[in-house]
Amino acid sequence: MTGKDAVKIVGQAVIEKKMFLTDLDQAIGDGDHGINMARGFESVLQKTEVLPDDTDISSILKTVGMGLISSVGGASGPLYGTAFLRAAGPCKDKTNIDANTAKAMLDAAIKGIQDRGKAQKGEKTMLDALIPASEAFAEGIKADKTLLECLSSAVQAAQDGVEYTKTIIATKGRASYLAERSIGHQDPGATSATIMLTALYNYIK
Amino acid sequence: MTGKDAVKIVGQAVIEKKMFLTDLDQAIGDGDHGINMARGFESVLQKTEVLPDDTDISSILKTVGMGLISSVGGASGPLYGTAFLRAAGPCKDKTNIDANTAKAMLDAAIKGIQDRGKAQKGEKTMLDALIPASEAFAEGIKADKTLLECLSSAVQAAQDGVEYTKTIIATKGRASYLAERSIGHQDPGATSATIMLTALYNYIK
Amino acid sequence: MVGIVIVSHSVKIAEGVKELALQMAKGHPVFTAGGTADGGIGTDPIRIQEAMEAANSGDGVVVMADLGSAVMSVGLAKEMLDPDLAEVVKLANAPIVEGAIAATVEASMGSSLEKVLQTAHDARNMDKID
Amino acid sequence: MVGIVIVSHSVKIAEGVKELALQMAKGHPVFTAGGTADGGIGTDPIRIQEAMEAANSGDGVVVMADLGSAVMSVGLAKEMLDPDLAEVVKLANAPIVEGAIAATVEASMGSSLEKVLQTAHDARNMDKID
Ligand SMILES: Nc1ncnc2c1ncn2[C@@H]1O[C@H](COP(=O)(O)OP(=O)(O)O)[C@@H](O)[C@H]1O
Ligand SMILES: Nc1ncnc2c1ncn2[C@@H]1O[C@H](COP(=O)(O)OP(=O)(O)O)[C@@H](O)[C@H]1O
Ligand SMILES: [Mg+2]
Ligand SMILES: [Mg+2]
Ligand SMILES: [Mg+2]
Ligand SMILES: [Mg+2]
Repeated sequence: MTGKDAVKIVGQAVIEKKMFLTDLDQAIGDGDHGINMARGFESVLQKTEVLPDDTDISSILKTVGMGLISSVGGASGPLYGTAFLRAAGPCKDKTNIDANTAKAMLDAAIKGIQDRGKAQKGEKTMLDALIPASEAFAEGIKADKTLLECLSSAVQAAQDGVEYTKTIIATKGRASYLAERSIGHQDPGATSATIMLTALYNYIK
Repeated sequence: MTGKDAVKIVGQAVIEKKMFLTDLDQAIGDGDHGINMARGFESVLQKTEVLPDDTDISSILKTVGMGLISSVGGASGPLYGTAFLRAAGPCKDKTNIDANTAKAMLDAAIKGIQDRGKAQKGEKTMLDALIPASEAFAEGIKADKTLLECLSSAVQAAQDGVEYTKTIIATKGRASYLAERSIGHQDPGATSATIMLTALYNYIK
Repeated sequence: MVGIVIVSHSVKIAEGVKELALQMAKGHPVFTAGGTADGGIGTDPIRIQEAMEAANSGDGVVVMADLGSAVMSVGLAKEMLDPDLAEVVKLANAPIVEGAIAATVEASMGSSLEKVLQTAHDARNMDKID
Repeated sequence: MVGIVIVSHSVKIAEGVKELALQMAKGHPVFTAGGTADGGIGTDPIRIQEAMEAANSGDGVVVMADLGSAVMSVGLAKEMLDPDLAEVVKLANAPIVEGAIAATVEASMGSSLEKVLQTAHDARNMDKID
């Protein structure tokens, strides 16, 4: 289990869902989210592949962030790019990630997305998967759960968050142009965030 | 003395001043007023040349207006285009233009420019030549002057108007981007309007 | 559906705005009249008029323009239109890029002429804060 | 002189805005970052950062952006800049075409960063009434 492998698994999961994510974005955006994310992770995987196997997690996350930033092209580029760069902060110099560190990384990522995109919970964005995930993770820590158990609840909360995005109006991002017409559709970014969390969980499990 | 000839004289006068007008527009605009007007009148003269010599003045003016509209490209296109089209109104079915008709034509042209560009006197535009010209023309009529005398005072007033544009700030058109920095420069459009009036006067004289 | 006409001094801007607008509303009737008749920088009332006619499919047209002289060319083009059509061809008092994208998406949802015009106008208030 | 950077999802819009802005302010430092790294529709924080660096000649830079995700890419590009430069690189809260032209003319007159930014912002109020 290395950071490099984790990124590979997460990246491949996103690349596999390219069509699905693009179709979601077709309904309430410009139909490129899957294309953007697949292009981004293909570029990322090329960059991480050549890193030494024992590269520390923080450095890998920075590589992922910069890779996404320089290749995605859509809103998800600066958003996820910032998220990965910021997640690299709390795990700096750590070789083992415990539940508290993982939670701090998730929160740093969320904070980065909010600094970048100025969105709150309930605006039909990736935050509607990630913020509930973080909240569930926190519950897990409070109940003394393991990292894997915490991550499991986080994935469940993210999936619920994706379902919730179907019921609300987009007020940030391109989908906001559709106003009420965005209701009934799940948010592409919330979906890709959940795909990543799920892949990470399956990898660690 | 035909309408066709008058247009030719006026057009040639404008074409001759292509560089001068362009230089003026370089100082407070995008440096194309002479190019625009020369292109416009070259196209107009091609169109009027082929008209029968006895074409009535109203039809000729419509040809001039449409010619400018379809070839000038800058603000002066719709402005002068509308002016000529509207001037064709008061002289419809007239073979001889008396002072009152000429005044009505000038006023129709001014009204057209104002409908199009929403400018008033004092905004550093062609209107700062044309409105004083019309006022001087009206004075002439009141004093029972001949058409030629009225036109002579109108030309003088237009020239004074051009001088006046040097002292004011542009609040319409591209020169308005320069605000106070437009002071000290004469307005290209006021200049071209005066060139046309002057040429017409010299032709009739 | 309300048609959209993009009038810019620059052929590139007109084409670029169209490509961005269509990204969000594929296949919507968006027509451009960019640059002068001979391809230079400026506007061409004749091609604007043609674009207005082409964009109308019965529900009216919203026109986006970039600068003051484009606005004048639009006014003149409308004057040259059939008066019945001129009635339902409306210039948006809105920024060309931001307004065109919002208006095109709105129009593609089947909204009324008034609604599309309002949406374009509301794009004035779009905030850009990094 | 304050430099200008034009950030658009569309290469065509970025180039077109530059050509219109330069018409009124020949030779002014106007840099573009249009489209994605591979020439598609989108934005590229890396090229935005490069444009910001190129546009600065000591008096700061005003950045114009088209849509929300361009704004995010600008924010990120600024974060990647040398902090001293980032201090004087300002995103205008203004429409891209109308603001860029007004700002470029203002900058070409030697105005301050604040004045250029204000002029760009004021372009929000530009009326287009035919
Ligand atoms: N301001 C924002 N804050 C957080 N997430 C956002 C914001 N704007 C957009 N998003 C997310 O980005 C996703 C769209 O990404 P993508 O399609 O790649 O970019 P674009 O909209 O530029 O084409 C949306 O589904 C949403 O989750
Ligand atoms: N709103 C307006 N009303 C009247 N005249 C105007 C207006 N705007 C511009 N003009 C005139 O147009 C002239 C500039 O014409 P020109 O350079 O051919 O067009 P552009 O400004 O589009 O390049 C100005 O000098 C001014 O006299
Ligand atoms: Mg998208
Ligand atoms: Mg996109
Ligand atoms: Mg000019
Ligand atoms: Mg011009």
